[in-house]
Amino acid sequence: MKLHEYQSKQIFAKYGIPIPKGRVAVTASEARQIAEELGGRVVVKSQVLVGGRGKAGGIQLANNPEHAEELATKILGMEIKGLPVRKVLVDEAANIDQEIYLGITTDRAARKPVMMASAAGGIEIEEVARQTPEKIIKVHIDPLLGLRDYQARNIACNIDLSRDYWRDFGKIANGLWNAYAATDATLAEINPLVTTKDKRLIALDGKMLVDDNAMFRHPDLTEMRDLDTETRAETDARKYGLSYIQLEGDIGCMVNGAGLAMTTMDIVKLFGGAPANFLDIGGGASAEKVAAALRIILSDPNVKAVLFNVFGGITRCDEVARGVLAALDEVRPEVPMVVRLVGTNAEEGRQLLADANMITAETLADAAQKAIAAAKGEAS
Amino acid sequence: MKLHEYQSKQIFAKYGIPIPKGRVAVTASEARQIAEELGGRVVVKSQVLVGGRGKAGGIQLANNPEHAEELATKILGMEIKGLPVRKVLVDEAANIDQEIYLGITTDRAARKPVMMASAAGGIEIEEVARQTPEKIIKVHIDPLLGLRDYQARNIACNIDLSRDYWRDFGKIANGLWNAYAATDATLAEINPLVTTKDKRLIALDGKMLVDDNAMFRHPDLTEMRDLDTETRAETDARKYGLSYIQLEGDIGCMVNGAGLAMTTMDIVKLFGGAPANFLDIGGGASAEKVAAALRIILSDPNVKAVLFNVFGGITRCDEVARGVLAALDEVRPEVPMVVRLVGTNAEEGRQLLADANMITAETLADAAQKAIAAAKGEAS
Amino acid sequence: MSILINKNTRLLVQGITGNEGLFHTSQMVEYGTNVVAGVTPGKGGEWVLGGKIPVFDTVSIAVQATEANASVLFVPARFTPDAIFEAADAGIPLIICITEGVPVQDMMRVRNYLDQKNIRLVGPNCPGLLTPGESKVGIIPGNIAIPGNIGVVSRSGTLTYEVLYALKLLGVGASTCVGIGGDPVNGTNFIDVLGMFENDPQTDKVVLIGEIGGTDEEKAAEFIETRMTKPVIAFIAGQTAPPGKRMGHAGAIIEGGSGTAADKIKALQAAGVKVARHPEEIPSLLS
Amino acid sequence: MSILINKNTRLLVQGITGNEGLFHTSQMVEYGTNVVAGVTPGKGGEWVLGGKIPVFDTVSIAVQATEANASVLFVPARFTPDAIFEAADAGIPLIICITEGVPVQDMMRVRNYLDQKNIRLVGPNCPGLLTPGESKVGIIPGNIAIPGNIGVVSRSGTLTYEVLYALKLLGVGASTCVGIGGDPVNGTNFIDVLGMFENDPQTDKVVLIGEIGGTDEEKAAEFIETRMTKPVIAFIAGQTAPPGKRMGHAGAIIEGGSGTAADKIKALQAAGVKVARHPEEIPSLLS
Repeated sequence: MKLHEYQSKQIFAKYGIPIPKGRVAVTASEARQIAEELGGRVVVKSQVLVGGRGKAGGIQLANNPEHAEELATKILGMEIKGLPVRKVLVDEAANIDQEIYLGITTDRAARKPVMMASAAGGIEIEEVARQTPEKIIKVHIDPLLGLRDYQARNIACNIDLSRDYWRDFGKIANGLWNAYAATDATLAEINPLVTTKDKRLIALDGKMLVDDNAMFRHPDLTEMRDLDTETRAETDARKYGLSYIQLEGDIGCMVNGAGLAMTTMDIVKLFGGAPANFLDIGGGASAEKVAAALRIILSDPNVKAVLFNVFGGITRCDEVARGVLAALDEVRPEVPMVVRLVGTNAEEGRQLLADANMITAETLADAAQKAIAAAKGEAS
Repeated sequence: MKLHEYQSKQIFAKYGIPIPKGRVAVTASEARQIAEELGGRVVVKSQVLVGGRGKAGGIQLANNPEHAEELATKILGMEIKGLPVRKVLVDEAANIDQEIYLGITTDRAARKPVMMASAAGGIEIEEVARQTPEKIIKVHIDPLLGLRDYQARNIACNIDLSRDYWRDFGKIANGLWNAYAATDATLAEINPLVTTKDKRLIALDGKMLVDDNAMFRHPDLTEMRDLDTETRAETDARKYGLSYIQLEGDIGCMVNGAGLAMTTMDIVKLFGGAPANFLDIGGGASAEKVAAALRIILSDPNVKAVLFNVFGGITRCDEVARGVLAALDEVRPEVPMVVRLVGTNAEEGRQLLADANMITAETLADAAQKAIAAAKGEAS
Repeated sequence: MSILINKNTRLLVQGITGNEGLFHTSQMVEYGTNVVAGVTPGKGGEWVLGGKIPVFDTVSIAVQATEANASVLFVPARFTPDAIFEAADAGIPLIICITEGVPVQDMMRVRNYLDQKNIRLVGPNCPGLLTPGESKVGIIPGNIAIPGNIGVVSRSGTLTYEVLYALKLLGVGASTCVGIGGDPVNGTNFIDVLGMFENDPQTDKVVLIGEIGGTDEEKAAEFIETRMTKPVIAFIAGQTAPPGKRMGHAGAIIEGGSGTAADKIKALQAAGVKVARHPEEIPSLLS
Repeated sequence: MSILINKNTRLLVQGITGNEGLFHTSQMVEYGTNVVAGVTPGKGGEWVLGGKIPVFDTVSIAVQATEANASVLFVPARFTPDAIFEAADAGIPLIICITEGVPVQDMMRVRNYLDQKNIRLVGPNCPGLLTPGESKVGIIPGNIAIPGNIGVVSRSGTLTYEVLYALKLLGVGASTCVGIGGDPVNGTNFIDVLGMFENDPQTDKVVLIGEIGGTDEEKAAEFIETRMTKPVIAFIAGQTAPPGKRMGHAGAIIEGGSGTAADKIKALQAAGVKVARHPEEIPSLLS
């Protein structure tokens, strides 16, 4: 789950990381009021869960409260990469000296958290990583010991941070580690962490991703989820524990297992079709879950045929078939359906679907080709 | 540092361990008032930092507030193993079913914390450990992972605790681990942990030892130190970072290093003398520290001679000599002194003491024999 | 011969009394796996599957009573780390974790601990192991594979079944099939299993099934090139996945522009591995 | 020959700019120890001892610059665990910790971590190492020992000096003297050092200096009986210590009635070890 900048910075502040004074506004007049409270120049920042806000004009500097209101009006009317801006963060403007990057994420290969830092912080950090990877300092953290003071010192040293800042940098690095560990984050990033003309270190921008699998121990984070940025179908999918991503094609896919779901999409493409979505019904899918999945697929008007591909392991084919029948009863789809059931209780499953007027297939290749033909309106 | 029962139980409660309702009283009328508030039968328990309170009559059951006042009067007038009782804990009485022992301490050999438990809890637990060690369950705790739920379950299983209590026992075991870890304890012990007739688990008595070396991160625990139970000399010694234990003999010993201090005592005894104390001036002793040490030794009226034995490593002999001279200036002792200085800057140290009319010795055996002779009033 | 499990495997099932645990235990027993015990805290003393398998409160007691030498986990994700520690502490050298949804920070701690103890974990979020005709540990349907000389290793679940089934339809069998799971941090990776297959006399060729995300396939390619003599055939899922989109598996996130299917296929082909365009093409590449 | 340190030891001093660090560094340099660098965070770029020894901000940079292969710590107790982790992480295989007063729970975590990395820690709360005539690491006064064939290992500090001095007065020299420190949890114990002395060609006999508390001496007795061919002479301090009283060393607490001097002496004598009544008696037992 992605957190907004303002949410991430609130968490940082809780762990002792200095952030600019500021608050979130949902209207332009609120933005003006916040700017008045803060005094001086402020930054008006769109809060959307996507990168490149600055380039899109979603982050702007205001000289006074009137200006802040004007900018907020503009920004609250924007869409950035398809996402409507519903909130702006109004922060006091900092007098920036140097921009540093500081982040923690999971290094899969090392199976450890890794803290990364660079003196070349700011919006071009990914470019820095590509072109001059030696400018990114990486320090692995023992997951049982946590970040140690000497590691923060090593980083401060290696990014040539002035000694005056070492103590504060150590506290910030330690705070970031604590924020990462305490929230089950998969990413916790300050970019930029700035030094100011008056010799302070401040986390100007922040980003956190938290582990969906760990939500059971973070009810406070669950409440932070921004439903506004999800499509109705995605929200429905999450409710039923389904993974759903809408794509551009016309063949709706319902598959159990992410790997097989991707393979099903790949093979549809390989034989000349276009998948309308990725949908993994997961393990142990109940009838209710399968019905929901079918409704979600059919909510996409582009879908011209549906391909069910289920290989029964945890999920038993009879359960899947019952789910399909229940969904058919309810949804009464008008597009053709191609079904392939293999594995545990497959025969029971096939028997249940036998009378439901569905196109069946034995192999995966066969199923893909039949679905493509069906989408084109060709008889199978 | 030892904590009182009531202090240990307050810490336990902070970590979710159920303790009886109750409070500390310093007067008998307070004890009566607490008993009135609690209602029903109460236990009046002397709070002294020594074992065997029960056998000494320092723990008694009161049937009503009047009785509690009467018992408190008696107990507050007691001395237990030489320690005056200045506080009593008045706890509601429990309806005990079973008495369990549960404790955590450091297993030096394994270099890990060890949780120990026994179904045969109560005052005879050390007897149980000696006679039927198989009745004590021991589980080592990984210092980086902490106590795991399965380990608490293994313990509950192995002490044949009824399944009804497993969940609560798990919470208590986990709370005890957290209390131990969070306070830098070297011992955290619940004895007895009782099951009651109404099916609850309660920590009836508790004991904690915390690591003196870790006090820098526990200002709250430092405040818990009970100065009443220390002699004046012991308090002074602690203030100057000295280890001092008063004994029965007549030869005051001032030595640097615990091992050498014990050896000095041993050799005094070996040659027929009796050491008056153990005193380790520690490493890097300043003049001020040595002067304090000398004052402390001379505050014991039994001391008839003082043996200084310093082998200079961290502690430089000239520093020690300066400390001795400063102390002599101030204290002007009337008992003879035998001095042996060897090691770093020994010559400078000896030169400083040369004019101070002190008996000197080359070997340890020689020093001990001269000190014994001096204590007997024999000329050296 | 085979790797990891065989007829001598004495299996313990942690979480045996849950729905999934019970269902798959019955499937494993039916297949012929020697399931010697189950563990569910608080249910020690019961028997499941018509009195055939005893249930214990703790792994420690179960191991003492039955000499189990492998454990498979069907416990809820939030209790999984503890269940793994419990099995490791009771001296079980092979732990197979089927459970999905274990937090990644938990897994980092678990893996760090197990590495110290030299204990092999397969999974989490994996379908388990199948040595056809001998032993099935986990949830791979037993009837989709036959004994043979092909080693199969996969990051995916149901996709693996596709491959085993496609092989079976052509009369080709497997020595052992290992589902290593698709989570970002897991117990066993491709090169661990490739090394075992290289040393297994029964295995003549290996099928590797990868997917987008991470760099495990790239590392496998390097291992195959420098350390393996046996031929390897591969398939990589996710060629049509849009970059940066999350595909349900944490392991399927494309990280910083690397780890795409194209990258992986290129690395494998450079190491001399034949890469199938779709799973049903694999059998033809094996001959 | 010798154990742990010799002429090739390239020593780093952590906490070199503090009073104790500077004083003892000058003593070590004077003795001939090859002190190649110091570390004090925030003081990198300075030089100490009249410009002879460079100071670095981190151990990592110091090791890169000077190829130090051992580190001695004179850092305050609260920073000691971090300093040990830093040295270990920078790849230093031998760490000698002089600092006293390190909390025991910190040391359990440190020791647990170092054991995973196979790094040798001596101490904390120890006087360090002395290989007479070659290298001195720590605070043992250099002038109290001469080179020879006696290995000395001790839990105590100043008591060790007594023994070295008593040997020197009789013209008897030491191969290496190892002060392991008296803390309840430390890096190196008696049997580690006894094993090294057994394998060291220069060492012909060993002197072991123990004290009350713990069971390290009892374990040493068992090791001597079963694994050692060289004669061992011992002394145990604390024969007159009242039971249960704390004697300044955490290591000197008598635990649950065991660990008394009498117990230890008995165990050692049963293993064929001659036990001296006082330190100055040791030389006579060596001949």
